[in-house]
Amino acid sequence: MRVHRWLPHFVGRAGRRLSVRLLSISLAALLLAVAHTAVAADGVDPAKDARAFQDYFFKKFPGVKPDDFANGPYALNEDMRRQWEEKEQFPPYEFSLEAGKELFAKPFANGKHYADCFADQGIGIRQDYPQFDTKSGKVITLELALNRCREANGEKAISYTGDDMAALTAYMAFTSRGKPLNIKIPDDPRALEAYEDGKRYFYTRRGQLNFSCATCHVQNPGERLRAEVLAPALGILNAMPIYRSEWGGMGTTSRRFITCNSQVRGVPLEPQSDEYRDLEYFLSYVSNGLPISGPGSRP
Amino acid sequence: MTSLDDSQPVTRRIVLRGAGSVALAGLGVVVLPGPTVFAAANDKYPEDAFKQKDNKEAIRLLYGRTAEPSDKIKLDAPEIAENGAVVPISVSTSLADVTSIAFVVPENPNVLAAYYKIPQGTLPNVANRLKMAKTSNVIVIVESGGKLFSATKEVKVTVGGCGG
Amino acid sequence: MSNSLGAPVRLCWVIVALLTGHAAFAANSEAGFKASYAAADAAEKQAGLLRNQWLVTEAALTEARKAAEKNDFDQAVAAAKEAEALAKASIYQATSEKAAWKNLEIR
Amino acid sequence: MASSIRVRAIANGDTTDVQTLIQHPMDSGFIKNDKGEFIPAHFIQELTFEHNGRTVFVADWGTAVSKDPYVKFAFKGATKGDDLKVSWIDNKGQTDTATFKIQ
Repeated sequence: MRVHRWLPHFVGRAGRRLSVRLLSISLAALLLAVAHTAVAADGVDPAKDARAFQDYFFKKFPGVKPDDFANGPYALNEDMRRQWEEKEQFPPYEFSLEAGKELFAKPFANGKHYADCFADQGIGIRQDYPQFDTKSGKVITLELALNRCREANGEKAISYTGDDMAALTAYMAFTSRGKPLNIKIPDDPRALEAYEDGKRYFYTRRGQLNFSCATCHVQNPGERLRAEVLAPALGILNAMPIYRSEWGGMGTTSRRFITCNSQVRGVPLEPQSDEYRDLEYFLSYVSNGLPISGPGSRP
Repeated sequence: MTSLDDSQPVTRRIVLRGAGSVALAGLGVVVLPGPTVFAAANDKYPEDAFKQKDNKEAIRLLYGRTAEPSDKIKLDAPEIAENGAVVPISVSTSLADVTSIAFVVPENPNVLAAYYKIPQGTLPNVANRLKMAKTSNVIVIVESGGKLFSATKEVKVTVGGCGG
Repeated sequence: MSNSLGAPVRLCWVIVALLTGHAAFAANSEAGFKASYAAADAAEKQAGLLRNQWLVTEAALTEARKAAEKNDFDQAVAAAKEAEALAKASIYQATSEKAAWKNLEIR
Repeated sequence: MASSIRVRAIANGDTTDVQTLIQHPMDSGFIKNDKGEFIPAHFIQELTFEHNGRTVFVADWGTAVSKDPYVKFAFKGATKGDDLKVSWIDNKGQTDTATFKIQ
């Protein structure tokens, strides 16, 4: 009954096998937790977290070069890597990238440009996002910054999950390729809190399937869930935005988070809600040092 | 294209394809005239072959004969497609005088996926990306010196391309 | 330990009781549907405050409304009860995860 | 409107490698939209490459070629700076043509 209620009925044979395994893992984790009851609320140490996070993946996949984690599942599976390399010869995000370049250069009605809203005219700066804004006390993602820029110049915000946002971020990522992710947590208790909230969101189980982000992307990267080879959490945002064959098109970080939530049968939050922004902040911070590889293509 | 026609033996395929167009015209199907480059009668788009549900019938309509397996064809396709919507498949061959290459996916709703005409001076190597509805063999047909050869490889598809 | 593992199992027995119990009763009325739906809706709103609603709960609520529109109150009540049970499970999940998330953390 | 055709044609000695990506939905006619209606088939049927007025490659495609189709081939006889003309026609009679310099 418990299995029936909490687990997918129609994830397919392979999926169910994984789910059952995940269930036993979660039960084991639960037992372990209870054995250690009353875990002290230890102090937040992002730098230590990031080291531990990266070490976990480096040890789990000793054959994978650190920078290669920015290539997601392709770093872990040879057959998929060959399909990807073939696709990269003329990648499917090519059209979006060109559209993004045009959109980025197109002036607003007031004559100003996106470039006027960003450091270095917006070129080669993707690795600095998300940022913590000490004025508002909130995390500012690149997608949010783009819409804030539009609104500051009298333009309507565009959809966080739409093609234009994907194209703009694709172009900005492309101009930043190879630059190591460089997320900063300023000396502000609210920044630490945002980081910690993002971390909690990442590890919290949700949805009817009772999966957390970590269930798939920390405990089981490289495993197949249905046909998909799960991407490692380390470096997962470095490739954003992505062209997904499954979507037959481009998707932003917002779209990816929403899809993840619905895949575990949770009701997704609003794009760029505080939770998603904090999640992006945490997940980016722990991948600091890995190169921007976006735009990416994924199954 | 005319140089190709002069230099290659007239195969039954040309006759058959001509007949196919007549049949289509008879049914009131409008065959688009297209740009002048498609003018030669035997270069018409093989519409009937592309509508076939059965791979043998599609090959028969396209070529009017059957193919025999050849180890001189290298068919490169993934063991497991990362997504059936985009399956990279390529072929190269050491066979001589190649005039066409066709890709057939028997489990797709329409079995003929692509048909490439290879004029003289063009290498018999093609790479493309195909949709696969489900796990299926991929058959490549190479027309060489007026004869047909084939190679086959199975590609497992767990997320279907819902197409083809 | 028995506490942590027992809760979801107990919850499932509640669901069983609700579902089978309902089948044994006579036809449901519109008033019965309204009461069941209100309870389910309240639980789902609470899950919303915890930022942890489930898609299946939403689907069951929709199913309940649709059945009620067709005056199929048996079906409507059954769907509403299921929605309530699912919403409660999601509340349980969100509540227990407030501490349990730490167990998955890489440190 | 930007062209729907992207080409990378690179001469390596006597052989020119050609890669093409075309922006096209390649709807198979077997997929339903959100309303449950079949999206009508809409796909490129013929794609032609010409070098100095000579056809060097013709692709006849059915519904099973992926969205935003890609094809790669190679031919002999061209040199750097030559033109390569690419044109396609789809099942609705829509066409596009573009000319590229071989690099």
